[in-house]
Amino acid sequence: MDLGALLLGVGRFLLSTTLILLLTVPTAFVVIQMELKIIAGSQLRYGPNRIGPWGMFQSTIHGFKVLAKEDHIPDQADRATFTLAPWMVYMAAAMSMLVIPFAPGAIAADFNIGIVYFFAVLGLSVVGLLIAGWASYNKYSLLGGLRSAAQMVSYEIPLTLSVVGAVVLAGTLNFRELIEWQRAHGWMLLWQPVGLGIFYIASLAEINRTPFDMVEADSELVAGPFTEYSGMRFGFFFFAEYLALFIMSGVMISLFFGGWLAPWPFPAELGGFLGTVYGVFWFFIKTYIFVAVAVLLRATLVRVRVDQLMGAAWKVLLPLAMINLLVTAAAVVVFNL
Amino acid sequence: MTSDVKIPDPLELERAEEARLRSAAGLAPAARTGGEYSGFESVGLPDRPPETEREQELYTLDEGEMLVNMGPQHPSTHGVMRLVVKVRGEVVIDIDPVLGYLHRGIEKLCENATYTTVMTYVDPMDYLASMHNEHAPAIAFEKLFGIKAPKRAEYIRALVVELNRVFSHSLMMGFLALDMGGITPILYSFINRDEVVDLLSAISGQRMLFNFFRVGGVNFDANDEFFSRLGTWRANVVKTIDMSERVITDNEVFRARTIGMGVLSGKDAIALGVSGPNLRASGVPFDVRKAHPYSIYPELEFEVITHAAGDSNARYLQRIAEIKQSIHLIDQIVDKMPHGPVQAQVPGIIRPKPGRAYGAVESPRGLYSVYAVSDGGPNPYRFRMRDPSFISLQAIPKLMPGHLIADTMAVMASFDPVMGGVDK
Amino acid sequence: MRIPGFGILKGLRQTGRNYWAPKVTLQYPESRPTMPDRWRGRLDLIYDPFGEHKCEVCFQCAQVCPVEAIDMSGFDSEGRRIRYGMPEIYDERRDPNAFRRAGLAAEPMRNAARWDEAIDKPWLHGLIDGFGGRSEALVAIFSAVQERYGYLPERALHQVSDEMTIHWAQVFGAAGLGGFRLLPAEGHLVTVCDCAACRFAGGDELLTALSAELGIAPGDATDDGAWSLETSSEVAAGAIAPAIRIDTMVYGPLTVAQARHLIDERKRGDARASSPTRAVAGARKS
Amino acid sequence: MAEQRSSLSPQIRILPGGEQRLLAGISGGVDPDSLAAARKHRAYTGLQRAVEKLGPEGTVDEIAGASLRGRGGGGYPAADKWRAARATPGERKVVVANLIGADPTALGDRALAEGDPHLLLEGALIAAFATGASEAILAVRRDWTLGIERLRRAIAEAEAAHLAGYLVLGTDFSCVVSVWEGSGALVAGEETALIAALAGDRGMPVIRPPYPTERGFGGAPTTVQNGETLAHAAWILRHGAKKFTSVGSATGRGTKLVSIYGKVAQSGLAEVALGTPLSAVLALAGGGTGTTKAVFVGGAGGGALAAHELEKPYDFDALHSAGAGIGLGQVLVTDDSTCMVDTARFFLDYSAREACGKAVPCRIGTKRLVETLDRILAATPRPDDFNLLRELSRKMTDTALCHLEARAPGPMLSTLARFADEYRAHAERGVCLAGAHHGAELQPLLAPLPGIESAAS
Repeated sequence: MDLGALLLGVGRFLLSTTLILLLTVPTAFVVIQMELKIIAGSQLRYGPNRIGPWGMFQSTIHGFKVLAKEDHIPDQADRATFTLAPWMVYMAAAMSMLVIPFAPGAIAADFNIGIVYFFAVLGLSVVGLLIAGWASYNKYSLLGGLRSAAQMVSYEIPLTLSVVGAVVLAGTLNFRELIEWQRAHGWMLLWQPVGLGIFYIASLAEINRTPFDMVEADSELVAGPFTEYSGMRFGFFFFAEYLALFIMSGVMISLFFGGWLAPWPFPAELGGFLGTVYGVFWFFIKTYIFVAVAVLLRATLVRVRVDQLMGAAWKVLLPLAMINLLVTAAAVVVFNL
Repeated sequence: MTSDVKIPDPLELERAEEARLRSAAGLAPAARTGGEYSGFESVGLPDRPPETEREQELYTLDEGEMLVNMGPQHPSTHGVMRLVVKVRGEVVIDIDPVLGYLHRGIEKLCENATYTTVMTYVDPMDYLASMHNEHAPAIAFEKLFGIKAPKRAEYIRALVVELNRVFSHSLMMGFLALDMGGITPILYSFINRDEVVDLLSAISGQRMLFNFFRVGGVNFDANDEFFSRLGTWRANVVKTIDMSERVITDNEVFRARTIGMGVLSGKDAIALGVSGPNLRASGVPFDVRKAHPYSIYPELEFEVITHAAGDSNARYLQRIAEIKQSIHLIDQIVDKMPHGPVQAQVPGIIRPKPGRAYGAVESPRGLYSVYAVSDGGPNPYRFRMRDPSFISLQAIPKLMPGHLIADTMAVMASFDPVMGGVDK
Repeated sequence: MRIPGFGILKGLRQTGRNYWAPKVTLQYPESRPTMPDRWRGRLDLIYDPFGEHKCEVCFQCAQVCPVEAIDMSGFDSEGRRIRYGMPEIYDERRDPNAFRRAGLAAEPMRNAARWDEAIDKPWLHGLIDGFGGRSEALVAIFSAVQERYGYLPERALHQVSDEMTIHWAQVFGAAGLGGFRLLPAEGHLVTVCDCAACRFAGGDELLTALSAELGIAPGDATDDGAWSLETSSEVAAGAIAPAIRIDTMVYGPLTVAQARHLIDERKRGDARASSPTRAVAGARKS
Repeated sequence: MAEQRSSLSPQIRILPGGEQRLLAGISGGVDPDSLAAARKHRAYTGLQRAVEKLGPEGTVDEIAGASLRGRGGGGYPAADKWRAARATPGERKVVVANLIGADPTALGDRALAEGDPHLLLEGALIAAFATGASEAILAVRRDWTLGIERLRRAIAEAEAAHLAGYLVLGTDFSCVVSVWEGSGALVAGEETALIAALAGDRGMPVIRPPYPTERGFGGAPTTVQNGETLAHAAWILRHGAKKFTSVGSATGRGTKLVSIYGKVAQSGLAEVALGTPLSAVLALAGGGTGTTKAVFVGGAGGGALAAHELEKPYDFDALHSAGAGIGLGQVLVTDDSTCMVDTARFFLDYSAREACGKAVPCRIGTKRLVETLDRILAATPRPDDFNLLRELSRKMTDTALCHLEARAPGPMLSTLARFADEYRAHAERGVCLAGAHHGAELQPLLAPLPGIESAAS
């Protein structure tokens, strides 16, 4: 292969990763701000409304406040892993963003196995949480870490299986091709309603959102694995959580809600840069809708107990996913879609 | 076991184990960076041999067990309480509530105060039921002095007391949800509580520590402002209650977390001395307002509400039902309220004849009673307060074993203890 | 029969609707809650029907606060600004009663240097020891100190407070109520008795004449600091009314002319004070 | 008279005439510095009689038989107070002789302290014996240096002669007598305030009950008696109750030391039998100069009597019913050139200046009353100022913490009742019926004058 193509690829890679990393922090800020405002509204409060117009910079200020705070490490903690954990969690979230299809031509790394990569990388965050819980030398952290391990292990499987149906239908593991398939055949939502339901519940559990947030159950374990963390180390966990919420919503709409596609037929002649902008617009619209729904859920629901959670995972979601996959596969074979 | 058992310190065990492994692997013993402090020393292991069998049982750890110390600084210990929880994994083996972090010696303060100034001291005891805290001493002292409060005073007392019950119960709804991770209902509860508290400050002049009751009457008569505010509150209280109810009562997750949790049978409840809503939620129809009528309750019509199940959900539903009942009572009181004075003639410094008196009221947390002994001096010779949440808290160690850590706080919140009253 | 998920949807509907419902929060600094009339928690002072502060700015709260946490400023009933604080700003407060009750000097301080006058610590220490450090002896100690210094230096009061472990506020209050001077008098101190006996025996004329003679008002001092004039009922003139006291000597009964004569005598530098009995024998009111 | 004056401070002039009981020793020229001279005048025979014959109960009964009432202004029966103090159980009991000279114009106590210290000392010892006290404190105004010195010497001599201190007269009755130099203030005349000042605290009254006889100085039962009362007690024990009750009115037995000043020929101290008509009292001072217009009895806590009331008996209850009070025996005579409003304002201003500041109605009420009178004098009254005066006075009296506060409005109220036309003339027309020119001296004496020019004019 010639040097030009190589250089081009390298440059493209550097550019995209830089853009992604630059994108993560503002995204987290936006999601946090949404959480602040929506929860406040549903609690009959105004929420932050002092900093910036309509208080829209509150979360940013929180971010800088976290930067300014003291960074404390318990003297019994294992320094190496203690410092490693937040970085791992954050990088897991950031790396999984590489394959998010924002728009036609706006995918950082357009693997042909993007979906597999995504679930593989996102699963890394559990390792970070586990390490954090162990390294903190604190019983609350330990319990929280173990909870996260159990929870994620039990939810990876239904989560992945619920997607396999869609993959089988589309016959691809590439996000872009999956979305193209949806443009042709209509949104996956219509083909895989059960898969969508399983995916949504499982994804909430995967990213420790209420009602499945027993990893940092503040009324039981003070803050779970993050109890002993302070300053920017805690900030990394914090950002990673909200980043994961954004990513999950993004992946969900890519898989089931037609990704960057507009609700009406996507104008094919709209290509190039304009198409990219148009797709990005629709992508963010859909994603933030689901972020808002997740936030509203948090404002409404109480926490599920950990044994109920795993019971539901193994006894309900997994069989459902299996059946769903079976039916889908059968349908594909019979009607050779 | 003999009594001079060596309590194994987890830290020591771990260090010994590490040293053994290292020596086995031919490594040099590890240099610990940590100072004297270590996270495990916060579990509350006493640095002395156990004194009672109970201590020995609690602080002896079997394989795979550990002690988790919840509180006194913990997000959801309703004030400052400490729970030493012995867990195996997530399962609670044993619980030992450690009390006294909020002890202010209120009984002793009251014994050094004159009868009229006792009211100011009992206020901050059970700070969610200050009116009830003042009601019981008022009853007891009036028995002691042989005076009677005027009719209107009694009606105003009953009115403010029921208002107090409303906001106390509605706060319980919020805290129960909060301890299960629901962050919204507590704010709805506080909206309701704030309106009631404004009401009470309109009649008493204070928002939290009212100091409203007087021996032989009440401090102020109810004025127009109070009644107008009462009207507006009455107009939308049901709406506010329903709002928080709609969020949690039928919620499947909430039901899954409460139904069958911390089941307290009626017999056990009576044996423990649990009273009030917690007792009635176990199916025992005991209400001081009916069993030992005081104030004007004989003139009001209401029946004792009970729930059979005796679990957290029953206790929660019991509270809601009692809120509605209190609102019903408030309507009756306002209708029947007579005119007249609100304060009997009482000398400034009272020296009752030597004797003893007992006054009991139905506080939001149960049977709250006061026992006062007079030796003829200007201040009570002995002043004893029976606080219901102290007793209902004794049910926690009995109920919890077998449940998960996640449920300890939830069940405790369903008993609605107030540490200020527990520790006095 | 419950449909699973129905309860959750009900809750979602409630929270979602509340997002658009009117909010209950008060934007505090801009909008204040309306407190009931009976509310006792308010900390600002109420005005009486004539629009005057009910607070007399008497500084009792400030002086009985053992840790001296209270500082206040306000307007007394004559509308003069009053401020409690360090001696350097005493002259902002002119209400004599407020001064005395606060245990502070009743005149504006002219030469701040005198405030820092070094006192004989060992002597005072011995004095306090002599009284066994009993708080009953406060007044006796004060009079001894005043006898020596002509007033109660603040440093001396501080030492008394420290050595006898009595609250500064109590020491100051006891000193303030006792008719002691908390500020040094300048030059000759002329005290005109204003007890009832003197007043109705012509004390007013005496005071007017003396203030005209010295060119100062009561409670004031001449610019050269040679003379101070004040009134007090402590002279206790009794049968020799009207009487005045120059430094420590009591003269009476006096006519205006005799009072002028006494002042002139001093002014001429004749420091030999004539004994009060001679003054009494010599002077008869016509 | 000459040697008397030499033995007393020049401020005190003993008027001739009147009764001669307490003043007998003084005007008899007894040397106050020698115990022997005093014993010639039967000093300590009363104590001897009490200790050796009567015993505590008997002593109290003797005082009760003489129906001695407190001379400090309250007129409270001394025997009841002593009984109360005696009935209260306690290891340590204290007797306090109030010689603080609350009103500098009242000369009685000072004269006794300087002229007959042994009489006071004997009275204090008798009270201590009767109440079972082991401690007697003579609280003396600190600028009565002569009296303090003489009291100290008297105590020393008496202790040397086993008349005070330990094992008095060989019996097991012991009483340690000490002199406490206090600072004179009007409020110090109030017993609880005096006790507070004794303890080194700010002299402020405390709320009662508990009364000092139950719980006073240092928590011990304390009997606070005016010096003159104690002197009377000593005199009673010396000469017997019968002789004491021989003079006086039905409600007030015995005599009272009266200091007369103002527009009289010769001001000074006299002793009169209670119940004597006021005109006779004035006669002791040679009568008023000019036509007497009103007589202010009882100083700042008393009230005014118009000229036509001068036949009223000088007595506790008679004066009280007339809206005045006996006070410490101050009698101020005013003639027709005196403005009543101005005088009332003077007394109120005195009360306001001397207010300890503890009780709000007193601290602020007196101030407001003075301001209101100033408005009236300046002929710029507010519409309901007269009602304000009455209302405020009533409130002050109702909410009083001590009797000084309760009686502070007395002069104003009594003059307002008797000389309303003067008030009205001032308020409405701005003229003074007394013709007194109201210039600079209307200003409060402690406040700066408006300016030298006006003062000079």
